Amino acid sequence: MTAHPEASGLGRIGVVTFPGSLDDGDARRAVRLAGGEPVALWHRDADLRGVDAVILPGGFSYGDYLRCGAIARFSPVMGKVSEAAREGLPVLGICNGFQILCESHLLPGALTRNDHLHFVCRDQRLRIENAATAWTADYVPGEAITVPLKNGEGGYIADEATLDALEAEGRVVARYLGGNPNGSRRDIAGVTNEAGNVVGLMPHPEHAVESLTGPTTDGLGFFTSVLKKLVTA
Amino acid sequence: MARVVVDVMLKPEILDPQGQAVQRALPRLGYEGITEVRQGKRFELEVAEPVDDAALARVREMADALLANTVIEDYTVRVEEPDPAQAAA
Amino acid sequence: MARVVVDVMLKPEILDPQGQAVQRALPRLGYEGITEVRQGKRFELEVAEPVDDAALARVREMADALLANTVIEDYTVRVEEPDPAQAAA
Amino acid sequence: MSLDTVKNAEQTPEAEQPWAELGLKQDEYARVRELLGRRPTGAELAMYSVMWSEHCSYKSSKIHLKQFGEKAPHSDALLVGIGEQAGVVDVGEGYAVTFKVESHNHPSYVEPHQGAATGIGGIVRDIIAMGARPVAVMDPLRFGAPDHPDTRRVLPGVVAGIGGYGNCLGLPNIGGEVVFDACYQGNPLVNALCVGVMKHEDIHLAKAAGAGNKVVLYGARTGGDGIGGASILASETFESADGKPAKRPAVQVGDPFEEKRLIECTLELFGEGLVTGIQDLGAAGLSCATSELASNGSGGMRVELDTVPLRDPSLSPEEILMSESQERMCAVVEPGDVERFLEICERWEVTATVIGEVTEGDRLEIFWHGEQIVDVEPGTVAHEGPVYERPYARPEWQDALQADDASRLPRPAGGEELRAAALALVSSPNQADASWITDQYDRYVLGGTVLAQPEDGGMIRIDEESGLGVALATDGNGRYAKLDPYRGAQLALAESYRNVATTGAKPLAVTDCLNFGSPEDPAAMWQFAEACRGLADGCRALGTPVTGGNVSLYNQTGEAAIHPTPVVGVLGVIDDVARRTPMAFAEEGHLIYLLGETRDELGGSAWAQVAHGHLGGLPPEVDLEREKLLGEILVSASRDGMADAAHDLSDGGLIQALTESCLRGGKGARIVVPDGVDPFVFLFSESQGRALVAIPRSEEVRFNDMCAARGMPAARIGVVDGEELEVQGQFTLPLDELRTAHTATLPALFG
Ligand SMILES: Nc1ncnc2c1ncn2[C@@H]1O[C@H](COP(=O)(O)OP(=O)(O)O)[C@@H](O)[C@H]1O
Ligand SMILES: [Mg+2]
Repeated sequence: MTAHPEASGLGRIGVVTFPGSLDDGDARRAVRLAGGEPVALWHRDADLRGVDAVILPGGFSYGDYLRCGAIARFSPVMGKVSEAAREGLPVLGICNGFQILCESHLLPGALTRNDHLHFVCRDQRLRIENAATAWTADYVPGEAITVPLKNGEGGYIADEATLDALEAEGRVVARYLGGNPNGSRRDIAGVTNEAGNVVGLMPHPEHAVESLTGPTTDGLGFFTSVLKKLVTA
Repeated sequence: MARVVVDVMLKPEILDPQGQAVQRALPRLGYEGITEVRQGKRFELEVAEPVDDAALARVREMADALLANTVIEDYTVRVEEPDPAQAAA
Repeated sequence: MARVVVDVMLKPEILDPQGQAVQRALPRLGYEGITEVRQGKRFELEVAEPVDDAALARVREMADALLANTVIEDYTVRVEEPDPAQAAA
Repeated sequence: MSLDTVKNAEQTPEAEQPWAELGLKQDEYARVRELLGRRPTGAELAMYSVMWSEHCSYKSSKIHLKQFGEKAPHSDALLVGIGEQAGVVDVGEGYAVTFKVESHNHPSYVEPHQGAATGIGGIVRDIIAMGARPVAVMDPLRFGAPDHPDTRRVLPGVVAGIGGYGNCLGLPNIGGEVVFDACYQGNPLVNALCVGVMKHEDIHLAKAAGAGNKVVLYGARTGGDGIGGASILASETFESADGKPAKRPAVQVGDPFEEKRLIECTLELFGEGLVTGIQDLGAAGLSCATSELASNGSGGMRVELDTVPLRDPSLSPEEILMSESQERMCAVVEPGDVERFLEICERWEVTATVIGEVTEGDRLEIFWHGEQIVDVEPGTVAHEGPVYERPYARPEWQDALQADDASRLPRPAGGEELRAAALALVSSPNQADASWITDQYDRYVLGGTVLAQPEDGGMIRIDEESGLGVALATDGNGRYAKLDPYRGAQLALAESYRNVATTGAKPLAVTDCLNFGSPEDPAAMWQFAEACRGLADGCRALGTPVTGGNVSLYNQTGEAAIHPTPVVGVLGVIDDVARRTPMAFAEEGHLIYLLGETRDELGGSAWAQVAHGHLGGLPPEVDLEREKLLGEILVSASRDGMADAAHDLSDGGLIQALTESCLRGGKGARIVVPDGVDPFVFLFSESQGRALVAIPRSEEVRFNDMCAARGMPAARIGVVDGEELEVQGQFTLPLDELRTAHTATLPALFG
């Protein structure tokens, strides 16, 4: 990547705000608490302002009226994010961000209506399956964590061949423990692309970064992982 | 076996935020000339017995009671001829 | 002015929890004999210009890019004849 | 189609007008004519009729609500008192907080999902209109019998509506209530509370000052929503082109995505200082916004109604004035700021249109295609509606109801029966775990939620540096209020106050939603009058002023009115949210103290309802001095780090509170019934002014000294321990069994 005039060093993480994004502030706070510098990106930006990684936050972009993430995918900033992701820029999509990544075909599969048809908000146990991605290196493989989960359309779905390939290539990043909350195939809570720089995750690590406001601080690892990777890169 | 299709749409005078969101998105994707979009639901019901008038009347009842919220939605019921492509699949 | 209808349904091999929920509810309401229910979306697009082949092709593009997620959904596009009752209102 | 202009009205004084269909009484119509010195135009009639409705004018309730101001205790914290869209409270460090609860009862019965959704939307706009950023919502709910088929229609729809709208706006839901009672069968109560935060200097008021300033309408386009009434005008006096009245929806559909953009856009407008006056559009739409903005300001206002962007081009001017389309706001903007204002709206993809300006005079003038259709003194529309002194009388059944004391009911005796009664109570729909509902609400969004359901109060961190925060609770017990509306209102206040104090926050101010039957029924009117008197007296005693609220009357089907249901919200402040006290028994070995006194008080209790389907006698006594003292003890215990957990006692009594604290922490408790106390009364009485606290052994002496010094009865009743809730000598309930009983009820009914 070419140097950007605004770049102040390592650890600048862009957080995109789409109309209807809700957890953008929380994602920025999480980056800050992890020691990074959050950079607010706007959906109409045609430039990533030289950030070292991008987070697509949770929320209801464009009201999620058509399909979650279907409209946000076409925003100018997503054109840039897709390009950069293909060149290796670390990208984390949380919840709505995961849906946007699937809609953009940066990740395989899709997210569908929860099998019980209700929005669900609860503290969810997860097992980190792949601790080698840009966003999970600070975890140990198999580590169990608890972070909030909140969604109406969180059921991960892909055809059997894709699911088998994901398993075989170790691209399932996290799996639900203690009961599948939404009907996700094979209890999948998050997946990564082949290169391991793009991660989509249904639960919300950015809501588990302070003991006062989250169930745990287990979510911090996602943000510290990418920051460390940037330092050592 | 026959298929009955129930289309459920918001009544014309009711605000349709979903349709609006799609309509607003289209020009941004380079599609002009769509003056309105309304988004509704489509139900495909597979009926075990032959669909005679009585059966259709019952589907209408179901639509009224369950598939549509008649306070804000209208529905239409029709028998769909089996699509040969589908049938083959 | 013409209306184009786009129907979007989950692919047959994809589980449809909404359709299933409807199907499960029907016998409880006293409706038997529906062997399967699938729930999808119906879009009604009002098109400003006459709908020729080129226009239909464009709607197909919109459906492919936006209205349906072809990873999990199929769609069909068709022109709908204006409903005389609607037109009068 | 002829337009009813001011000129036309002057020339046709005798024209028939559908005032009765619009809900005006004969003398009210006569009063409008007198105010104008002529007959009103159709548009004026539309405005007066909506603005003089019960809903907008508070014509039956006004004389009783006055007490909230007259009896208000002095409070240094009150920055904006009753009368604005919402009160504003100083919480320190330069921050101000505004909060209000409102009802959306009837619409939620007609269309539960949309009715409840638009209830959230409306209260959130009230809060933005004060200049605040909304930070949380709460939803006190009441439904008919849990097993009634219509409850299966209403409840899931209401919950999905509240969740769908609130979740999409990104506002954490931090608490509420779920109550079932057959009296709410045809009249469910859907109340919604929103709380917002701002800096003192950001307080905005609804007024239009400065001649030449522009009036900007922004947000959703105007459709025919909620103007069933106005179409009478359209059809009877002004036929539409083809002679048929157009169809107008009675149901408003909410668009939370539009509202989310409206919030962000409005906050950015405030941030750049572009807003001189602002008003949300709720009930009565533009009629309300224009007349209130104009009458609260110094000048007049001129509006070109044909500039209003429409969703439905067939709307008549009368309908546009009455439309209740959601997600709209009206701002007064200095001419030099208009361009920037519109730019920011464009950035958020919010439609914004200049529809008029503030004028020199004192008239509200509205034009349609160049012709004048409204020429009124705005104050007569907005504030000089009729005021009624409705007759009220204590119903004659009240004595018999109070005489039907709960002490005659057979009580469980012995461990086995007490155990069964405990399980029946904690699994009854009103006492059962509400997670089936509350798990459909996002409580994490915005990252400031320190406490949320099922805690006693919700708590939000306001300042990340200092830890300053606020806590809120809402409570109301219609059963108590039915037995004695005066005391019932005070009991609602006391419980809400106690819930806030339990979290460690100091209660500061009150909002209320008064849900009652028909004001035309003297019995319901008496209940209303008594509840107002009780609440005003109670607020004076506790030093917490009422800052605003809402009245919902006519909650009645035929002769059958709901229980009088005053819902009271209390707001408190805490210097550092890290000091909050949660409800969970989390540490083995901590000592369990019961604060307060337990008497034989089971009138209106949950036990009487669950075990006997009984409602009679008198509700528990209220001692507001004791509530205040208890509050001080709880706040001190939090501030000085003495208490590890606290949970207030309310409906269901001690057994309910123990169950909740044990299950929340996943720890059992061993409880000893104090000597000389009847175990049944100990476990099931609903005496007020009580709370449980869990104290580390190292703090016991200090805690006891504090209680003794302040005269607060405190009894050590047990210890946190094991995997069971054991009442020694009576019964033992394994936590698993207790949890199953407590959590299975709502999923079984609605899952
Ligand atoms: N409709 C609701 N929405 C959000 N929270 C709710 C709702 N109903 C109940 N709760 C929460 O569940 C918990 C238990 O409610 P309740 O027993 O009424 O509390 P209390 O007796 O302390 O007033 C509280 O935290 C309350 O805020
Ligand atoms: Mg409580």
